[in-house]
Amino acid sequence: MNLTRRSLLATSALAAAAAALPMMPAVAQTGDTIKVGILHSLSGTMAISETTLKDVMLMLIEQQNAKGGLLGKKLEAVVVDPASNWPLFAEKARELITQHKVAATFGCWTSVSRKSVLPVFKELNNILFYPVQYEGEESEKNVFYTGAAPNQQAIPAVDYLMSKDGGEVKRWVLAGTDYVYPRTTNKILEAYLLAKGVKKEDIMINYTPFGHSDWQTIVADIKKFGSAGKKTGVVSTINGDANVPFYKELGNAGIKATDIPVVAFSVGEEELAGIDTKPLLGHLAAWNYFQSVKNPVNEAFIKQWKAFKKNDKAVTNDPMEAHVIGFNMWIKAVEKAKTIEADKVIDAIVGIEVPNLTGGVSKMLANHHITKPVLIGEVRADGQFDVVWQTKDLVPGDAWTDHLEGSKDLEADWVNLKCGNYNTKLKKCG
Amino acid sequence: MISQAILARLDGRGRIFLGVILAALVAVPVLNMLVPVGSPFHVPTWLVSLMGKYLCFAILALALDLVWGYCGILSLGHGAFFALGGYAIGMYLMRQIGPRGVYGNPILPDFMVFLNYKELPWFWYGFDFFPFAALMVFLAPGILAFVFGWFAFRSRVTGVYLSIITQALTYALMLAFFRNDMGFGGNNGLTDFKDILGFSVQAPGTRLALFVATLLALAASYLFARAVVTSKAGKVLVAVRDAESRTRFLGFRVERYKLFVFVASAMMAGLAGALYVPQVGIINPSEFQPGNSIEVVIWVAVGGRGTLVGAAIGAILVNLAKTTFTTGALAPYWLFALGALFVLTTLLMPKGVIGTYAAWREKRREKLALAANAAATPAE
Amino acid sequence: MNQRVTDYLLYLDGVSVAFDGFKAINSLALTIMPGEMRAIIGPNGAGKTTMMDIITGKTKPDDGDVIFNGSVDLTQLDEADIANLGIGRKFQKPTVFEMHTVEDNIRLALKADRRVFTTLFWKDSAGEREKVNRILATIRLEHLREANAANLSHGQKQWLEIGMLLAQDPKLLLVDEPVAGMTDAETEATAHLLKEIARDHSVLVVEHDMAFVRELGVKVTVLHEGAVLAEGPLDVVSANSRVIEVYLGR
Amino acid sequence: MHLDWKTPVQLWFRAGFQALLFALFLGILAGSPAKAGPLEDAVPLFAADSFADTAKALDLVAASGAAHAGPMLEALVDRRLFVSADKKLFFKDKAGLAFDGLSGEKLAAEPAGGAMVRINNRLRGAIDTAVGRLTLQAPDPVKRRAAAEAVYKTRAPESEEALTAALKVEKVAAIKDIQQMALAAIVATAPGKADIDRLSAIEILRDRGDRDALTPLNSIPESASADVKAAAKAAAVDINQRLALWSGVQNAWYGISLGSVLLLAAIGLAITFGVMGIINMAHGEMVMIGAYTTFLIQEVIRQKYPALFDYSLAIAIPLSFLVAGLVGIAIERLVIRHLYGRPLETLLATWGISLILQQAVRTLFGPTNREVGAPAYMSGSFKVGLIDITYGRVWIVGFALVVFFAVLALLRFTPLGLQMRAVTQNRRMAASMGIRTARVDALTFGLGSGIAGLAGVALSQIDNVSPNLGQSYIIDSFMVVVFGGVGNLWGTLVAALSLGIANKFLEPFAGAVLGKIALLVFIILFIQKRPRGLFALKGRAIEQ
Repeated sequence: MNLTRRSLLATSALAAAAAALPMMPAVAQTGDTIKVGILHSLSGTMAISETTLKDVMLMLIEQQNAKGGLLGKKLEAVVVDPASNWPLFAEKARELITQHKVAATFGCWTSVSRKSVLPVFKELNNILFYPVQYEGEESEKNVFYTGAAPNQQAIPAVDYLMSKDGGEVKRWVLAGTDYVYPRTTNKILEAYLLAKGVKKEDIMINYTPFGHSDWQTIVADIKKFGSAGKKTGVVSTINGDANVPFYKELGNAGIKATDIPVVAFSVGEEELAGIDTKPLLGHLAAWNYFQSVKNPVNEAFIKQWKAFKKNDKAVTNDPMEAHVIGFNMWIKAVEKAKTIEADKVIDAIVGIEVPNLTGGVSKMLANHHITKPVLIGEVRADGQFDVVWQTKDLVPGDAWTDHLEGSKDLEADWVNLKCGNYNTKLKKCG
Repeated sequence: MISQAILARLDGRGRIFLGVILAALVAVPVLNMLVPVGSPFHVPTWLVSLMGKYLCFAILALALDLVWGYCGILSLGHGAFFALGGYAIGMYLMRQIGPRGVYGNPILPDFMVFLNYKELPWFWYGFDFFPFAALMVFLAPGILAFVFGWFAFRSRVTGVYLSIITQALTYALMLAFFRNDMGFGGNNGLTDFKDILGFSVQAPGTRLALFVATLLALAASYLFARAVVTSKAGKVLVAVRDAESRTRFLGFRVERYKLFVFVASAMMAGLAGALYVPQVGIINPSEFQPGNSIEVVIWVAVGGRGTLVGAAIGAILVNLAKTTFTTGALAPYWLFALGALFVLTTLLMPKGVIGTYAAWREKRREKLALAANAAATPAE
Repeated sequence: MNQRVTDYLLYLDGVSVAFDGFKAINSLALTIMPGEMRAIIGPNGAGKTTMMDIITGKTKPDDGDVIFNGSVDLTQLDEADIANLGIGRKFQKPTVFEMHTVEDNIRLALKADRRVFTTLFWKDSAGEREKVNRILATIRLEHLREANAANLSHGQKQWLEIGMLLAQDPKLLLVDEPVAGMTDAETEATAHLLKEIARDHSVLVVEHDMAFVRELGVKVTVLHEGAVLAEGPLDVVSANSRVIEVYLGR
Repeated sequence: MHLDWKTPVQLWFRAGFQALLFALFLGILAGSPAKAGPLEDAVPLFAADSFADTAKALDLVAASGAAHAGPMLEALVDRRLFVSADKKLFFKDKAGLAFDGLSGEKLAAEPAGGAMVRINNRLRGAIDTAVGRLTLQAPDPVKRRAAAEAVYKTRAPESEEALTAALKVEKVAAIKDIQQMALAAIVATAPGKADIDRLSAIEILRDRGDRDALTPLNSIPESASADVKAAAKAAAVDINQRLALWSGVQNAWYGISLGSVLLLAAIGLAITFGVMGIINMAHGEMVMIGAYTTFLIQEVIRQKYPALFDYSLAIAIPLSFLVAGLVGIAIERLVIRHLYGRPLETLLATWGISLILQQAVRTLFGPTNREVGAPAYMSGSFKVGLIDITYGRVWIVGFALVVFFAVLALLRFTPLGLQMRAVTQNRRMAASMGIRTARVDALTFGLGSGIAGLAGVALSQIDNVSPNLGQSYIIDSFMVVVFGGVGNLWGTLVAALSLGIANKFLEPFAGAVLGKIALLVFIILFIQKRPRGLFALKGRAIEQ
């Protein structure tokens, strides 16, 4: 009995020592660098998408340091792995801010991970740059949304399919993974299509679980829906892992882009790298950036990226561009504010303009979204996209869509209104 | 008197365990609130919350050890009960947001507004009332465990078959909760909580209070589990674990014992989930992932199955390791370390940390006694 | 509850059970009077253990009546019900609770309220302690009271299991090969013990050891291929030519 | 609402096409130099890099009557048509040799600064039709078939004459069939046709029609008479009824093919878990290893021996089996060997191993998906009655059954199988009879892992080849094995197929998610009824 008591003492001492471990970096903190948090999953289901974003951040930080750093100090990346585990995202965000004292964090991919860290960034008043297209319906003081809002991706894509060039689609399949982004996007699209005179029976909405791998039935359903005599198109908000089996099934079933075009919002160069794209020729994706965009800025970026990855086949994609824009905006804002203090940077960053990789200049708006061009690309046999259409001007990101009942009266403005959800009807915040 | 009765049920290990909890109960609030921030002895609030999270896992591990370590029911679905408890409190926290949601709807949570719900689904009724939510923390997992256990134990589903259907249970729940049409917020789950019992969940004071509540819950769970395993019923449970059919031939209704301990354990898991959610700020269907439940089994195994204290320590150790390994340059490789930890534990320490240490001490004592004997012999 | 239909303590008639087409028990008829001790012998595969499984509710017969105490249909009950009616069983391979002490083994078996919440709030009592002591004395394991059952020798486990049967205080004891693996002295002592028990209990013993059966000196039933081949005193039975052919003669 | 297909492209075709066709028939254009005119006009349009201009240019080319119009259009589809820096049009053939766009003659050197002419879906469709029309009478039956199908799909009225001509000379019945359908589709939908022609066309579509015939039937022009519209409607109803009947068959087939995927994933587990009793959580990672081996082999073949690409899967099968099997043997020797008799601890150790293997693959191959291509014989589909069956799925179903029966035969008829069964049934007895149990254990685990590797080869054809591959199959595999009854291979077969079929019959009503939940609940309830699965061993031996 005595023995076990001692053993327990020893164990608890060990536990206490280990508990003290995470505190060490806080003590070791030094003042000669500016720390930047990188909060992307490096393991688990999301590693497939997020790992490259970590790498691109490391590259950007390295380049900035080569240019002399920021405010005379070197930047230092703090990489953590939230392991595709949402509560761990919150824990790691807190760790980045409180222990590592990062000036800003670049991270998250899924909506739920962003939702999970949101309270942390608000509470500790820090800055998050979120680089992925998302469902909108959010604008927070501490978050900058450098990915597309629905009006910067979904609606232009549908417009394109309705146009002559896009094949004058009259019948729509909205297929998505069952989570918030597809749900919201499809809701917006449905409202939009109905407003455009599309009949209810010409819209088919279908949801599948995460990682859905057996698409035989659904592909057959799409084929069936498409044989009603009207040009049919598919708008796909199918997420990550499920895309490869979906496209493989499409290819096997012989559905060509000239018959039923599929426009996807979550399929980029990275995802295509896992598929034989020959049967998918001509299927579409809507993004704000494609690797195949021809201009000197992009070409230089791709070159740097390939050199950084030491891989000639390394591909670039839209969320990477979003990080590039976000990072450059942050650098400019810090230089403008001459401090890394969150409040001052948040004030300084609105209105900052930096060149994006598609040849334009993106601007940070008062609603913490940015202006971006919308590009429609067709899948090529080599896994890249041909840009077949793009908006003439940059499209400002809209936090609150006009096509949904609950949000059409809301407006976000962090400069004048100091509010992320100002109700223009009730004339009050929240 | 009561304290004496409690102490009588404890072994040395248990007394130390409770002693550590008691010490933390005093020390952490003092070090957090009274010691100035600059001092090396200051315990920052983030650490309080982090420890609170570990303690929730410790309660969960304790719950699993009760059914697995003492009754031989290897549940690969305990995460489901944990998540249900979490959802129960999460629903309360959502209702507390009231009109402060982004859409300003006083009744409907934000996700319902943008999914076009017109009114609150019936199963959300009552969750604005804390005692009801608190009751559901126990009832929701309890009822699920009761229904599931009632069928499974009566039909004498045992061993791996039982393990696999508990896994099917949590997997089915995960798929169900991922559905947005279920009315639990789908993949995004419940988040962006504001108040609990009128206090801001973000406030350091609330965080400390939650930590203290979790410590007390851990102590209570431990005492409860200890009371069960030291009672005659506890002996029946061990009998069931070691020779189920023999126990039956002695006239014990094995299925009822199993059902009792399974439901009790599910409720403990629910309690752990309920304390976890306000501290981490989110509950989402991924808590139902079968992998999460398997991890709980691993915590128990690492700490030492059938020791209660070991389960709690295992949970804390593994999660501490996770926190430590997932930061820094080695972050991409931390799964190697975690995987190796599990493999090595099973190979080298089949009885877990506690069991192995106890065995080692035992051996050393024998050796010392032998040496003492040997030293004594020449004197003859 | 039910109308009493027979005077027998245990009444089996026309009982059959088949596993995947193999008839383990075939139209078996057997009766035990209250207070009777009966020995069952038969070659391997004769259906002895299956018969016990049927009586104790572990196996449901395909056909036939199993009536206990004149009125209770055992085929409708499960193991725990049957045990609580007063039928105790000792297994062929001694099964005791290895992780419990000898004393705890006896205590678990002790006749008492078996419901979950009574055991949860159970308290030790002088009466109970006394009973445990008596049984430990009977099975000669007093000195090993605190030992884990796992550390007992084979023979000691057999005895512990018999002790557990005693603690259950059943009306009918089913004892499967109680002396397998015992020394001669132990066997003799066991026979003695069983006879002692038989004074106020009915006992059904399955045994291979002829010397032991002879020692018991009771009526013998010979099973073969799931049915009764012969019944009577050992001497008579062992003179039966069919019995010699299938069993003793080998 | 119907579609108006009269785009400028097609109007142009109508005018220029007959001339082209005529010229082709006579063969007088072969080798003759192109006249100045349409092609020269097309060059600046191609150079403008706008889809509208490219469309016009495309019309000019198609109407030019140039002998190289066909190859040039194909080059346009394949992104091999360029405008050089000095505004010269040229295209390359598949081998990369450059040809002049105006004359069609081979160029000595590729002109400098070639900018590719881009196309989009709409142009691709137009080119398909144009090329289809040009190749309706191509000597290669595969091309003819594709041409007929392209014409059928677009139903361009301009194709009618070419179709009629082709029908006269077509010898292959199957192709003739498609051509007739295509003609019927055009007659039924083109404006200005007589009712009587339309009605007989509708009849053809109805009699032989499948899903594809619904589209023309649903696209009868507004101008058609009420009779025609009614006939089309009735025909569509007819076809829909037939399709409904066939949909049961289709669901069954989908179910079988899903079931065969489940079966492949589960057979290995039926050995490591079912026969050996190891709760093998690393099973999915063995599948993943098989898939990555396939990927590696394809990479090598792509780079070194491109001619062998169609055999890459055949080469991958034995190698994946070996690699996964060897990894399995290593795991057994290093870890599992120490855990026999402690089944629950194998769960913990193999879970740890699965984490390590996942991360190892992530480190070695990167976290993203890897591409495993399908050989030609696995692409495409064929028709059985009214349903489409894809070759890929047929191969997988066949492969699953072959693997299943091979394993069954191996366990039943080989000495190794005998030893495996002996060891798992009574280890001590087997050892005392001179069986080297350690070796048998390692081989059995290796066999189970190797079969998982085989599953990886098949799954690489339909799913992601990523570090997460294994995780997505492990739970389903356990369900299959447990549902079928642990230790019974036939049970695994029946369980996999019945779960697959049940899933596919549920999906149309309940949706993919609810269908899956319903199946899980069913398994939970089923285990209550039969606590040891579908094919449980009975008798008293199993309990003690």
